[in-house]
Amino acid sequence: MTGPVGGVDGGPVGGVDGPLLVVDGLDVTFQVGGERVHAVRDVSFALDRGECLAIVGESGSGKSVTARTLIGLTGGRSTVRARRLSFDGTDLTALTEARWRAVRGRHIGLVLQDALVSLDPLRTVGAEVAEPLRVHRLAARDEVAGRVRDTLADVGVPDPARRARQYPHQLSGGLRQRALIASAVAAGPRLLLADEPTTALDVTVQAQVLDLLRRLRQEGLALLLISHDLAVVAGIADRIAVMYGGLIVEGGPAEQVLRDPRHPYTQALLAAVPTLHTRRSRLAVPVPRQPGAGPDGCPYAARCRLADERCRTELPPPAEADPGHSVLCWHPAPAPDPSGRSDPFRPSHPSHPSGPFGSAGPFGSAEPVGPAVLAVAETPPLAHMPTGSVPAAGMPTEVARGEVLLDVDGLSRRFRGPGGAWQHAVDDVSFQLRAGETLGVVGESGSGKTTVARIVLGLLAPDAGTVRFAGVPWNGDGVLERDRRPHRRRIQAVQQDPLSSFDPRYTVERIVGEAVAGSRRRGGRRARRDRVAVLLDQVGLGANLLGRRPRDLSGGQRQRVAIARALAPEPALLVCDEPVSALDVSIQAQILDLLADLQRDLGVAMLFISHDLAVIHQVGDRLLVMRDGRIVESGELRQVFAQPAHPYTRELLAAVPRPAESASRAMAR
Amino acid sequence: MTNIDTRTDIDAGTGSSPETGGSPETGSSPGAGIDTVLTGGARRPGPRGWSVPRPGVVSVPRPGVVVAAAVLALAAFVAAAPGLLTDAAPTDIDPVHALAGPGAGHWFGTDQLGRDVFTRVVYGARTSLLLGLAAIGLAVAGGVVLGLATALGGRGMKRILTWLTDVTLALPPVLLALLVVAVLGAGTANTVIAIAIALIPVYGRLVRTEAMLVLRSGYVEAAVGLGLRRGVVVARHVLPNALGPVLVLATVGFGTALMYASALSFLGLGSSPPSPEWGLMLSEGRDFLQTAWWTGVFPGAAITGTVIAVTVVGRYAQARFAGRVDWRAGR
Amino acid sequence: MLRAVGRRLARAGAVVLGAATLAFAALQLLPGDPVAVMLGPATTASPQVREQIRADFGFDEPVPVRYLHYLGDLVTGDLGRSYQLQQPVTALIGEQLWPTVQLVAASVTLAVVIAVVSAVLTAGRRSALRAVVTLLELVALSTPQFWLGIVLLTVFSFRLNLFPVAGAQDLRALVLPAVTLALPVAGVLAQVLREGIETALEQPFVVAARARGRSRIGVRLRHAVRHAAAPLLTLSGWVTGSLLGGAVLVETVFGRPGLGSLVLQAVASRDMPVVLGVVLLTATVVAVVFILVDLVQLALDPRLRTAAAL
Amino acid sequence: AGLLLTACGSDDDPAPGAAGAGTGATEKPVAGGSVTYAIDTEPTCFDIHVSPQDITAAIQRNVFDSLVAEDESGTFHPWLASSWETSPDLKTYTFKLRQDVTFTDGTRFDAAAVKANFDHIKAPTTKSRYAASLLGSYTGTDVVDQFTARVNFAQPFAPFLQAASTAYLGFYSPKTLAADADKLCGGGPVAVGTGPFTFTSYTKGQSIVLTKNPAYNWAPATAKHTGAAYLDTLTIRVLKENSTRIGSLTSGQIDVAGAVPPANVAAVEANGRLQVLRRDAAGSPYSLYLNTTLAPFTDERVRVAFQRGLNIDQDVKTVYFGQYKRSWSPLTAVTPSYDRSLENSWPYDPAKANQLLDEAGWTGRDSDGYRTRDGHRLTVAWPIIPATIREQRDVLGQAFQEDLKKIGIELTRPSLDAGTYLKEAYAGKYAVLDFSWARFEPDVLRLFFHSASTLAGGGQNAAFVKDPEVDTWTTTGAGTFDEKVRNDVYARTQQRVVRIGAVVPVYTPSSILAAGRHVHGIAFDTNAWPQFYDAWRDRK
Ligand SMILES: Nc1ncnc2c1ncn2[C@@H]1O[C@H](COP(=O)(O)OP(=O)(O)OP(=O)(O)O)[C@@H](O)[C@H]1O
Ligand SMILES: Nc1ncnc2c1ncn2[C@@H]1O[C@H](COP(=O)(O)OP(=O)(O)OP(=O)(O)O)[C@@H](O)[C@H]1O
Ligand SMILES: [Mg+2]
Ligand SMILES: [Mg+2]
Ligand code: NI
Repeated sequence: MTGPVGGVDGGPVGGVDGPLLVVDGLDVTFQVGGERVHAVRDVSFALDRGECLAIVGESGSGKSVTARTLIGLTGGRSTVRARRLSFDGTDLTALTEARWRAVRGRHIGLVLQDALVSLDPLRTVGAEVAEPLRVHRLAARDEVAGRVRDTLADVGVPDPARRARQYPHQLSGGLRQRALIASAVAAGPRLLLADEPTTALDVTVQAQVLDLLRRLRQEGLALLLISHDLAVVAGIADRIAVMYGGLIVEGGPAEQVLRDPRHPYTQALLAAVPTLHTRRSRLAVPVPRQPGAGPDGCPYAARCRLADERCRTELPPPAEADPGHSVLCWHPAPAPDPSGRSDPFRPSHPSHPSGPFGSAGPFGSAEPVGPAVLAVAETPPLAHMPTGSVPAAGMPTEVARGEVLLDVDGLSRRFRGPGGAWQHAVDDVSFQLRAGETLGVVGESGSGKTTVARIVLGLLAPDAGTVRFAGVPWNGDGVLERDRRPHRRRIQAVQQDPLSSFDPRYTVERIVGEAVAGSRRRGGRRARRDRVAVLLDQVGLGANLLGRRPRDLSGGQRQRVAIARALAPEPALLVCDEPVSALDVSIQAQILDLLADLQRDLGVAMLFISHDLAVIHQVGDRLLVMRDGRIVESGELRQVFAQPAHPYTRELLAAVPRPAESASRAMAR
Repeated sequence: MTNIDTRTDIDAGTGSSPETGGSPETGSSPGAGIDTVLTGGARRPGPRGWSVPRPGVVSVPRPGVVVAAAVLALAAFVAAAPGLLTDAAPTDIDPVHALAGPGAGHWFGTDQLGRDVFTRVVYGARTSLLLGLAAIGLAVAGGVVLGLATALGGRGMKRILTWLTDVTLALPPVLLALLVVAVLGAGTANTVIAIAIALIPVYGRLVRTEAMLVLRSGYVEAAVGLGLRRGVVVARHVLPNALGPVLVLATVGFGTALMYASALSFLGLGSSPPSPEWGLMLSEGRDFLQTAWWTGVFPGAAITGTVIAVTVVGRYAQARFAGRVDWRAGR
Repeated sequence: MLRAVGRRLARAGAVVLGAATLAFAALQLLPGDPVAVMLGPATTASPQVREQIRADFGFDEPVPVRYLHYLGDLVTGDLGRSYQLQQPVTALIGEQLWPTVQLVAASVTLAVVIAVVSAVLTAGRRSALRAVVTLLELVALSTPQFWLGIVLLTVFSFRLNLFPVAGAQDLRALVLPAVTLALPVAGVLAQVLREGIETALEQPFVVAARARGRSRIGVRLRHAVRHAAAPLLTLSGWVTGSLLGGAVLVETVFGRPGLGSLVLQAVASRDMPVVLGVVLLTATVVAVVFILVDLVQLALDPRLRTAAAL
Repeated sequence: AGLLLTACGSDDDPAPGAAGAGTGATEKPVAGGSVTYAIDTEPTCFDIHVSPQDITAAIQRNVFDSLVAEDESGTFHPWLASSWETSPDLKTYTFKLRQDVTFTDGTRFDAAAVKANFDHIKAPTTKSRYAASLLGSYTGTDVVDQFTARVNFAQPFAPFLQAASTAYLGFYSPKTLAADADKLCGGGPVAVGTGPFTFTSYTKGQSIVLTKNPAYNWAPATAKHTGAAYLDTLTIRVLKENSTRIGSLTSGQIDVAGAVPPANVAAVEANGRLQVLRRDAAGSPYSLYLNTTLAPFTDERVRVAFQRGLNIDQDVKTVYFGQYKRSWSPLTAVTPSYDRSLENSWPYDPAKANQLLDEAGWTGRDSDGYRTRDGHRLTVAWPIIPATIREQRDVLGQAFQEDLKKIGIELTRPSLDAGTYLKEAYAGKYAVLDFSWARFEPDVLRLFFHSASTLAGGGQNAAFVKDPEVDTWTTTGAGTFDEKVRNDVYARTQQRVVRIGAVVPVYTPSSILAAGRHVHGIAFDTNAWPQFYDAWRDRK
């Protein structure tokens, strides 16, 4: 067919030489109120047919904007500038709205970041998948249904005919994501822009979607994959571009970037990923706040341990570390030493000076820790992992175990689900937790983890079963809140979303102070204030935050405040419900480190809930695996990881993405 | 849709899908949407990833907000110190100069008894604003009691109060106010009571929704986890946080109250003369629209201007507030 | 589905019963001797006549008995007799219903048309036009309705003689009252609709649709408008209420017959059975509107269907 | 009668009784066509035997005839009765009826019909709120023969002829009374009378349509012509809003507007296409009644000070744009036995008022400028029922408040609902009450000032006057036809109640009508109600 875009339609496939997509010097700014937001700065990359380029970087680094610019939907009050922006030989910058429309969906597909809301809830899945076919008139009216079914089947949606008639909300997250991908590829585009296609999904589902993308790529689809998670892209990307502050700070072949990160940010990012191999080792490299960079400086300067004056005022020129591996840094790490091991910090930079916490604080150690990923590059695959992995220096392997602190027996709790039927959220759950011990709980969404936590916290009464805490009845069996109240302070919680757990009107001081107030250390306002300051210090926050309100804190700071509050009453048990899943990897790493430190120092027991095995692996002593409200497996953490007994556990383990694996695979090539 | 009324109606128990940005309320009870009307609907931020900072979320451009705030400030000033703007008394009659047109001596002209319309509008600000404030204050106070009782009460109490709210919400406020006036009789005090009663269920519902949200929030759980008593939790966290959005909405409701008051005055059931009250003046002036337009036009402009200003400022405040309250819903 | 309807009907029934009780309670709260009130200050009725009236209206029965009588009568559709007009309330309401229905129907249509046109034309554009339209909407909903009516009347009827002043003779006489009643409602609807469209246009699925090649207009028509309809629907109850309430004012200004003038006259002469009848009718109408809105919403939004099976 | 009245005319109208339109006197009336007449109040009940409303009687006057007709001078003329006799004790009235009168349903009008109607009025089940009181101590009607009816009373009852001339004592067809008595309040075709028009239809809130009774041939001598009415139809529209009513008239959408607000009279007069018709109401003018039993009005000096401290002349002129006349007596000037000597006998005199108050001991002043005595402020309360305000009496009240402030009296106006008002005001809890009462008959003085005519008992003695002489005078007046005696006792009564400060007559309500110049022959009857029997319109 002859379309409006020369070179895109009509021409023989691959008839145009050169890469499918060329982005050169892309610059996007937004006008927000009176301010200009420079979202994307001088970004350049190219993508070949059938190739997969992954863009990684933390929240707000400009990944999505880049993707949307490539499909002409930058949106808002944006200004897009580029030296070159071409797709299959067509200059995208010159396209009119009408010609853009012919490209969208037909030649370039976009899978939006938020899969769960990217399908129109009022239209059937089939209608959405059919939309590109209808808009581009690619199928006759009576063929559409068939094509939709085929496409859905292609992306691995079982029973496609029925699914097509359903509405998005009737589909599970994974199916919805597939349907969204189906709608993006239905018209047979040659480039797919996939913006965080797996973020909201359970690990097992995530693995399936990644498989799907891998397959599509094998079928010749070029893929621009966006993620904030290196582990996700590791197994699929040919090349990786790391974005920070709108810039591509490092880019190159996947295995090279993963193995030999040259940019400090990439290094930090890699170091922060908890994997199944980093147990009890320090994840994050603590970096004191530094003065931010000027508008022309390196945006990472504020967080960079290597930053100097030049970094703050001047943007480094693009440099090739290796052929095809570019890095944007005044202080790039050198090429890896021939042994294949690397410690990028030691040779080229002096060790970091003491942070503001002093050497006594949990982060005081200036001892640099090599990125764990690199260290485990040669570690044998998981199944063969020896029972004792090498702990980082100074970390106790074991915490002394004490009495049974928490005794949970036969808990059940039902809720009325949609449709009015009663569903078991928790079904006959029993376990014990000893003083000073960390019990990890994993399971996918809806498996009842939070419900267990709420029952343990005494916020929800079980339908059956009992909870005993330190030997006294705590919940179930007609225990009243009145009886519980005096002991409440001994069990504290750290929630997934710290912001929502703070009264928005309270300052940090009042938030933590409220927890202090009733404690035995009753005293004057001053005493309380001092105690709050000590607590903040304990979690690595300065007293300068006392007067702040939660909204004015960063995510990591908020979680620390939450932890400080939970520690204030000196609890014997800390219940952490997904305390890190809302955080960026690097911050997540800091919090995990902090929790590990605290537990070591204070000997507090923890019930640690996560859907992320890698995270649990990082902190847990023992492990419960939950599914559909039941405990399907439990045991010593290492035992379970080494020899998962239940098929579901095995499935979970197999689905965990491993950046190191792909790196090693790439090397083996 | 506004933040408030799209939240799942708790008692209806029919959860809307959590992942949607603007899923409609289900099992809506009578009165759903009244909040929207009061607020005019400030925008909720989109779901994660698209919540772009947009300062101009109000449907009124910023200069409008400034002008509106200035108008309000003026009205408040005038109400506080009418004597500064005019020497005359609002009830001084001067039959010789009755119905004189606007001019140097009388900026807004004079009315049927020769009273200076400007002076009356100025003094009317106090009566009208106080009337509006009293009505909305009563409505909010009643709403807080009703809403908190509904949110905190036991199952039976909850049922009964919800039902009562439903019943009153099923009656149009004007009709409800008329009914109250029919029982109590007309007059300024009764106007206030009538308007308050007509609005109490609206605010009651609002407070209930807010209180339920706060009750389910992480920080109330945290407070409970600290072993605080229920009363302490309610006083420290639930009430202050539930009140915020309600107070913001009350600004807009203030305008509504003024309008209802003038409607009652028009129907001859409002405040009693000779107190200068805008609605009353407007309604007295309507017979002179053809012969002495100034007797009605100026009080009318005062009402419209104040209500617009209050609405604009209230909505702006609400939009500013929206960001604050949004995450309290736990999203 | 049937269960959903049943539940809603039960809830509406409870609301109507509540309104009836409320109304009855209001009747009992009236200060003064009901017979004296009924006769008014300007009468020379003799004591026998007063006794007769007392007996006729059952004022001498104890309150609980009267309440039961009242409920019993309600069940049979008997709303009692007007004190002043000495006619069955049902008959009075019956004959006043039609003009109000006409007026309200015309206003709803007008309001929706104005709102849709204004919202669709100005949604999502930060233009001068949008600012002006928004301001006009604000003025419409911030001006006392009776005043709006009188001004429209003066301009279009007295001055320009375009429309007949008053009454309900023909369709032309309906124009000005309907406009007066519709304008404030249209203002609110337009703002909510615009809000809805703008919110919907910001939703990811809209971007997703555009990424599939849909045009701007296509996205508005195929996706945004349906979403914007939902918040509009939740307003239906308010719209019904405010139109019925506004009818009181508009009918007075334009000298139209209808429930509004009926209830106003009844309030002024404290003809409580009539007031109660209208109150009850309104509550019923609003309750029914809510059922309908709920059901329409169910039909419109598949997400609610699963939930509604509750 | 009473509060809900709409009343009438002005003395500078040269053609009393039949205020012919414009140059109409010289033109020859044409039959046919229709006229639309807008009124401001909708009758709550159309049953003349039940309703006390003026508007009901004013409308129904066109549909129902009376036994006798009264002219401007108070002389009675035959109407449905061709002649009558009164027994010397004034307890029995014997009427000879016309024999050619039929109701519009074909029933003949006869003595039985008279009896049926009067009995119906008196029956408690009718729940008459006014007509029954017009029948006084009625004991029954004897049907002497088919066309002779004898009406009997227990007490001497001089005002009966006047009562019999009002529409309230008009006649329904006996058939109607037998079949549809309970439907009469609703108006419409069930209301069958003998009048020049038939009640064709009634749409509540909108219009009342009357059509010509072609068989009508028994007009009284007070009418301008005989035979059927000229107009084919008379449509009466209810337009409550003043501006709407006047606007409709000026824009030509209606032909006649009633209750023209004084503010609009000048504009209507200036309009070449329009004419203004007016007539002062008879009976008791709009007056304030001062509660003689409640402090501080127990002191006559305070009452009189109140009376003299009101600048009534100016206030009435301002509020009513000179359209309503101020009153000097508790009877209006057009009412028989009006005492002209009262005019200008108690002018505005703040000096005198101040002096009286000083004498009464109210010598102190408080910070607001009001007088005090023993630390108590001189304050009087005048309740207001907002829903029943009309003719801008609230505005007039505001002017009064200002007047009294000048002499140091505080006049408060508590807002009451009707129930409380009736309960408390009637129990004498308020100092000032206000009423007007339209009736072409000085007997209203008995209603207002006889000690037995208590508010609670259906009377109107709002000043709580207990004066044996007043009682005697008013009883005497009601018991005689002797004009001299009547004039004498009524003049004494008027002077007495004004002198003791029981009443402050304020203004004479006036029925002001505006009509297009194409409408002619609209007449006012003695109650100041416009009559359309003689009305006609130019044909194009
Ligand atoms: N329409 C817009 N108007 C104004 N600013 C915008 C707009 N879209 C994005 N931005 C800004 O551009 C920057 C980059 O945003 P982008 O969405 O590309 O980040 P991201 O890397 O995708 O982050 P995430 O991982 O959270 O999705 C952010 O600072 C964001 O606030
Ligand atoms: N208050 C509630 N009302 C109704 N159903 C509930 C309620 N709380 C939990 N559920 C249901 O119980 C089941 C278990 O929920 P729970 O929150 O414990 O899961 P989870 O493992 O914490 O999941 P996630 O990883 O998504 O947080 C889910 O199906 C959930 O829908
Ligand atoms: Mg993004
Ligand atoms: Mg959970
Ligand atoms: Ni009267």
